[in-house]
Amino acid sequence: MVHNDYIPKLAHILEIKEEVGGARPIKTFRTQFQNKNDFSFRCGQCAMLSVFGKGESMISISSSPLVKDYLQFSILKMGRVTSALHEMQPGDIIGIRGPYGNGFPIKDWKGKNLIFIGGGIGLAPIWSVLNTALGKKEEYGDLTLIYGARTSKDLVFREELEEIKKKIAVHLSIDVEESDWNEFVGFVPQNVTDKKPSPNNAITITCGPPIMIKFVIKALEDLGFKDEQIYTTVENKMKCGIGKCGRCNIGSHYVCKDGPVYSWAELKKLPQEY
Amino acid sequence: MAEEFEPKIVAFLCKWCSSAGSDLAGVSRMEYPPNVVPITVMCSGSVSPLYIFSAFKRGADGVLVSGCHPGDCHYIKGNFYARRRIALVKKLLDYIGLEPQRFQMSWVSAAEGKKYTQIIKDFVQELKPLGPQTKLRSNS
Amino acid sequence: MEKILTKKSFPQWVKKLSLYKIYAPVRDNDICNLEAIDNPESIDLDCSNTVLSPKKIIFPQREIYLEFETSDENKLQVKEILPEETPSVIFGVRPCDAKALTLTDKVFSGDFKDPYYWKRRNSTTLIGLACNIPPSPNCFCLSVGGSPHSKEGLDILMTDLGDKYFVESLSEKGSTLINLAKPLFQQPKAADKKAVEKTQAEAEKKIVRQIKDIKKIPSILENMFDSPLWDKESLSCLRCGICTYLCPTCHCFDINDEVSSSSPVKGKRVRTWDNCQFPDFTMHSSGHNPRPDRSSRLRQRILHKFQYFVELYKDYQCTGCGRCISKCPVGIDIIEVLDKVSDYGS
Amino acid sequence: MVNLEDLKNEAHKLLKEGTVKYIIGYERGTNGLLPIPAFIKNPEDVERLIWDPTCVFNLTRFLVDEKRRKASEKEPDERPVGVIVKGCDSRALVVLLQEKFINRDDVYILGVSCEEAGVLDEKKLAKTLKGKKAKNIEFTKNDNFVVMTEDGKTEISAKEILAERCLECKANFPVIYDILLGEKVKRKSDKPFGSLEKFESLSKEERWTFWKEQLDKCIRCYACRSVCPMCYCDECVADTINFAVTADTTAEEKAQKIKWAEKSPVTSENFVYHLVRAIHLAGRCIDCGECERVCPLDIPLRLLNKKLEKEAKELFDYEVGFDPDQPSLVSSFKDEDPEDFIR
Amino acid sequence: MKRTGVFVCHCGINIAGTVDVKKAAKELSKHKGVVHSEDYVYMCSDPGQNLILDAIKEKKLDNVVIACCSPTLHETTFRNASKSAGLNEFQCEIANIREQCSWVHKDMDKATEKAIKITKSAVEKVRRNESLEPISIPVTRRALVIGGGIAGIQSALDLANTGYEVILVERSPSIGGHMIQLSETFPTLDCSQCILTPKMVEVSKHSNIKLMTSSEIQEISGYVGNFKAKILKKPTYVDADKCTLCDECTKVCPVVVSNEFDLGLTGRRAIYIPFPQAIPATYTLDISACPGLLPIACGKCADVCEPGAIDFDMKPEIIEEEVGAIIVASGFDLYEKEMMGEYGYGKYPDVLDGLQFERLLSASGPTMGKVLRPSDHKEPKEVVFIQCAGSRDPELHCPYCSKICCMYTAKHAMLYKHHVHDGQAYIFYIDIRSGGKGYEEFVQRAVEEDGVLYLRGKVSKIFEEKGKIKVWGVDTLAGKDIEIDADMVVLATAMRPSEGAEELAKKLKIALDKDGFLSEAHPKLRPVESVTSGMFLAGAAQAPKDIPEAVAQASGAAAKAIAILSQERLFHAPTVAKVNVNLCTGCGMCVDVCPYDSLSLKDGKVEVNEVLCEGCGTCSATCLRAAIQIRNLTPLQVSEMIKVSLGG
Repeated sequence: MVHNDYIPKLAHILEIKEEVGGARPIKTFRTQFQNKNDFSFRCGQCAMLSVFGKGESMISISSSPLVKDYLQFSILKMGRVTSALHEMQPGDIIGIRGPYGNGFPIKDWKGKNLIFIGGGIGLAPIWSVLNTALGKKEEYGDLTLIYGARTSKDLVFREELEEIKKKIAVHLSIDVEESDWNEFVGFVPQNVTDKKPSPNNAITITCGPPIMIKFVIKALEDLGFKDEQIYTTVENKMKCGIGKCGRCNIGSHYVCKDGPVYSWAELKKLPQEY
Repeated sequence: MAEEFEPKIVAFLCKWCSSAGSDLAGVSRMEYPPNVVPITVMCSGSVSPLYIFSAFKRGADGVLVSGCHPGDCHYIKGNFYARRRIALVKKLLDYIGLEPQRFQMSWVSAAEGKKYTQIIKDFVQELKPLGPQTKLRSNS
Repeated sequence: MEKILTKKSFPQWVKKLSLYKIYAPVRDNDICNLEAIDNPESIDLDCSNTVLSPKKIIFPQREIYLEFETSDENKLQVKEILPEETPSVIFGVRPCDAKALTLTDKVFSGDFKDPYYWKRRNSTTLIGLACNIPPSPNCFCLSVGGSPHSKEGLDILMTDLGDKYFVESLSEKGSTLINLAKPLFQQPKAADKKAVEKTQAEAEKKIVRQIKDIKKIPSILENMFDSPLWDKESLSCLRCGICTYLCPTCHCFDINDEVSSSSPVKGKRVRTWDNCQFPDFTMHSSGHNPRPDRSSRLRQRILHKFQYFVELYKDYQCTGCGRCISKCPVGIDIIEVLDKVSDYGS
Repeated sequence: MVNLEDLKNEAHKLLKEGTVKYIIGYERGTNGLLPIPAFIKNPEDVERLIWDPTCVFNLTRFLVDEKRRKASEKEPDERPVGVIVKGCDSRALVVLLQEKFINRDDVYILGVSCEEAGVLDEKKLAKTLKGKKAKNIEFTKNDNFVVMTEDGKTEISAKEILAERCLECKANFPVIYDILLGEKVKRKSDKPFGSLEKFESLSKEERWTFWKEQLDKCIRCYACRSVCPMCYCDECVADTINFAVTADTTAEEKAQKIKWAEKSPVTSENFVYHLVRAIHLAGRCIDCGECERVCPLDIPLRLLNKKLEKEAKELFDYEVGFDPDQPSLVSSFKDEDPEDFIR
Repeated sequence: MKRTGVFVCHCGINIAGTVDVKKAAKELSKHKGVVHSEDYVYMCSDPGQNLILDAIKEKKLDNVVIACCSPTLHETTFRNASKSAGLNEFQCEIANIREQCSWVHKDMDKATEKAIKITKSAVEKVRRNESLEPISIPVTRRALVIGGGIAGIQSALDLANTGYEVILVERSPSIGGHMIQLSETFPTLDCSQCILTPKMVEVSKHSNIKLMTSSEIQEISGYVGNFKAKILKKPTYVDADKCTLCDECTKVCPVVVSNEFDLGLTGRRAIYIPFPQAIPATYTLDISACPGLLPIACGKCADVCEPGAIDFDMKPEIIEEEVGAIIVASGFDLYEKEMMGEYGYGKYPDVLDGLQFERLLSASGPTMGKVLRPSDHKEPKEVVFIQCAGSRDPELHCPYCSKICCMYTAKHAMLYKHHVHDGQAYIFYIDIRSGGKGYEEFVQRAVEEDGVLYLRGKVSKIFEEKGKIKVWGVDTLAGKDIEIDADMVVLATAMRPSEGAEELAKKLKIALDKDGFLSEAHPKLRPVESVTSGMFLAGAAQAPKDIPEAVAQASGAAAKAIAILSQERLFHAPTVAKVNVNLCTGCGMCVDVCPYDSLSLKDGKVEVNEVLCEGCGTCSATCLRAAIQIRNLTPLQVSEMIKVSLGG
């Protein structure tokens, strides 16, 4: 039989955690396949989630490949499908197909210092690679996380961040002053400039809103990072996930297939259509 | 023997006259066929052509829009706009070849339980010989 | 295999193919459509090219991927739907349209072979018809590596020789079809072959439109992303989907769920054609649109066909059928645009 | 007869004096007999302008683009845009004014009168020429057209090759303009709804068979909608394409968008799309015929719109596109509106 | 996902007799999002309501559907119950499975199937309802009364006596209206001035009433509870506070013009007092008659005015007032004289209209209460009264009945006889309409006691011959032609809306009926309300009526206004129109169709005044872009309701 990659596998939702409330809510979903889990993926890859009757949406996997019990997705409520996901309850069934995309080249990063820079929901793809690196901490150099959001309430994985703080350097920030906030106040790129990570033997991985990425890269360049040391992820509207539907292409690249992870060196060569 | 065809009808009833009229039919225990599912709207003037097309697409065998008599509209003149709009929709549906019996409009006041009953009876009777509406119905 | 088939015998051949589903050009007043036919007499091979190419059969505008349904016990079931592999024959395929299928073949191959496409593709035999007269005044196949009698992608090529067809089988599939009606076919004479050559040579001369300097275009385009040309050329674009939907090589699609009941949930997941000229094509759900205007969309169409596709597959994603030119409501002319690109390069 | 030189002179003057920021007109294209829209900014480019029976487009459609462009500009050029309109096109302008979509001050109207003639139907011409290709076509003083083919000039009676809508025209000269070229020749069509007659005489089932066959052809390229000056909505209710999403659109709003018609080009969905379009054009369509002209599958869309135009006239005595101050067909009523269809 | 509870009521056997309620509850429990579904014998009973309360709390329901009787009966009951369990009232919907289902069907299977569809439809609706709170509007606790006739006076006094401030606006220099012109009033023959002047004085003295005469409404904006009125106060050139009513000014004024109070039967000066009992009691300079102020052409009045009350520098003023309610009592005028040419009106001086005759009868009138012919000041011995002069004549004049003419003509004839004992009164009539307390008896008295001759028929011709007015007519009862040599003819002229009523209605944005009278919101049930919330109608501005009716309506309007003013805030149903500005193109079609003027265009987009919107949804069906919709009955809700109604 021909393998049909358009047909999702069924999975049920194990657990739903509300990360952020308010007008731009974020929830984290842990899911488990109904049948045998032969879903192996790399950090930074995505999966196409289905809510049957609503459609599909490409979501980055936020759990580490080291975790085998579940797949985790942190999802910002944005449109038709994500709204339906936010309406779901544990036990409800969704469809998952994938994994899609290239993922982070973590094999090449062994022995290097990794600096993760995230904003808002952009922590989700980072979370996978961060946890993978944490799981094999001995294989890498120093790990640093610089993460920020609009307000303290918009930070995701707050409890987990407290845990991680015990292991690695974590620099949080919020955009506007709040009482009881002892860390940095300002935008993420400003925090980067403030913390002055060293480019020596380092790789940075930055994910977040496009405008943040733009200024983080500038901040990193000012700190002496080379284009090859800077990695980021690109988002584009996707439908098929396998480089055929023609929706996500940037030049001859299909983000779903050739992305979403790009080094700044690679991305610079592509037309700015993301 | 095959079971007799039972048409499915969606009726958009304005809250103040036609829905009240159908309530009166109930209070007066006037019997009529159960083929119609009422959807109460505020005013016949609020029935968009989209609702009508959508009902046919969803498999309605007949669609009824019912409002207050001219001059009696709770909202003064909503039914006058409805009258014009529905006239155009009716002409259009007829033009593309949908059986004209399938789309009806009526004035039913809150006092006209009897009239409402009669309209539903007639509507069902007229739809039965036509069989299911398949022209505009979605197959998926 | 080379054969001669008289025009009189043509319907009989078609009749012999009763095991196949037959598609052929059919006249509909002023236009020609490619349609499934029962009666060979309805075939009109003298038609100009069909409005839609055989793409519409191999890669139909609507394809059902799967059906989903929730049972009474609230159990969701998903059923894969694949197209039936109905052996089909398409008559009257113009060489440009056959070539176009070789291009979509590339897209639907790769790491993941699209089962929907390939099931239809593999079960279809393409019978070409050489263009003795250009089917459209805007034909320009010669400029993009094709010709009015190109055999690329075809299983059979038929050439009109007045009262008969010169029939060349180009594949096993093609030979099978000829063999099904062997007695109808005759061996060609030397004169027939000469006539074919002559017809073909004349046909090429009749193609008047051409792209100035096609070879240089991919490399010129590499530096034209920010050119003001796109703004200028797209001024009148209406953002409709004619150029892409009618294009035999355009393959973009959308996937949507169509729901017949929301409780219990029941419906289908379907793929439908989509195209890069619709404003929402690339729009993120946030409202951000990487290609927000007509000029970026026209640029995408041109760059995709003449730069990106070339980078990926070493061929232009255009076979010169001229549909997008002839049918554009505002006369946007891809040849003109490319000629202006050449001017920019020089 | 409209003198092309006069038109060029007027256009030149307007551009030279800076009265208008640019002029939308017709110029020769490269793809066939029909012209293409010309957007002329420089006075010397007025030489490109043409005016002949091939000028079928309704250029007011481009005012919709202009409005969007202007809205996106930080410091827009506030001068009006010059646009060349025929009688029918001018009625489209009237509807756009009536619906406050454009301001009268934002447009400078160069009206051209069709006088006794009109514009051609390319298909009729092709049939008349029996395979010969027309290269050029001109008005003459009498109501014939001079057609240049590879065999030379032939004179053809305009009636033979005029677009159907021109034969049923209600305004053969612009009803609104800043400059008028040509004469205000009053001409009344004896059969303003002639093209409907044949169709209306069919039986109900014949009509259904006809429309099903026609609309089943639709590939939803939306050229009909895209070319229509009245289809200026940012987002069409009839299908699911979202154009009008901004940064403040909430997830709920996006999730709650109704799919009245699915994207699938199947009978039920195509009918919803075309029925909604027809009913939304009732009292708004001015019969420029562009939807039908651009349809790649030759679906006779005019028949739908014309029918509702006829009903509006017969039921409500409503005529479109003559008075920018009249309330719209469906936002008005008369006490005596017919109600014989109501039970 | 939202958690919905469904409660199916048996209503004893009323529902359960025809609908299999157990099956319905079971089927509904399978519907998407329904997490609780049960049936009970009487949901509206206390134990029934408790079931709902408990389920909301225990199952954490977000919304509930009660499948029961018509929402007109128990929607409030169940919404209140839901509220007490912490739900917003809009998270409760009623599925009417009794009146619209169990009571009208017999086949249990089919009725059950239909009940399930109706209930599912309500489930789909409620799941998409927004939680809304009533719109609260602060109230400016003052009222504006437009028109100082008897209706306006009555409304103003009722309001003022209840304790609310009232601005009473009258465009002429004095209040009193037409009633103050009347002699005596039917059927009791009270002297009109005797009963009206005390009220006028009360108005002028009332601390809660701000009286503005010689003033007109220029603009009204705002909405119920919060209207803003711009009132144009025209200069009278006489300082009312200083004027001592000495009348010296009129003695020197050189200009004489026709006196409108006496309908032209007398003259007055350019500076004048409208009538002796005028309120405010002051003189007025009629600037249109005065030889001129710029430059002062005459100035004699000022010269003689000892208290210096005359101030030629007075300027028109625009006064802005904020009020919470408006009563319109703009009154009536008599049908235009020119229109009555066929009766010789305007041609023959002794053909009078009803009001002129009232002045002749009035003790303070031009003849000091003597009935004399205007032409020669002789006592008329034969007087013909013609009813329906202009009324009930759809071809030529007014189609409607002016209602009061039968009675006042009887009164005129009677009073004439009281003045001229040997005179003869003839009345041409079509019918006699004497519905009203004591009215029929009054007409009988005219016939029996005063020998008034009623002739049923129409007058065909009136012309002057030898100092007499020849009246030709037909007595249809006797079937013979009548010819009367009359000394005087009195026409019972039709009533029509007062001049400027149309313009006023436009400013107030209230509708006029086909005859030009102000339209009430409902002819039976809301007869004193206009279609605009917070604006009420009183008196003959709404339709011809007599004094007791006008007074009754005026008090009714005042009571309605008080119902608004007595509250600090008004509450308005929040199910109103909502605009998606991204989709709106500002075409204004919705603005055209809104019956309440609640929509307006601003910067190319439509805006909803939620206070005025009644939520009818006509705008939403009109909008081509679905840019406007009604909260809690959105197209999405309706489309989902359609789906489940058809079993999808």
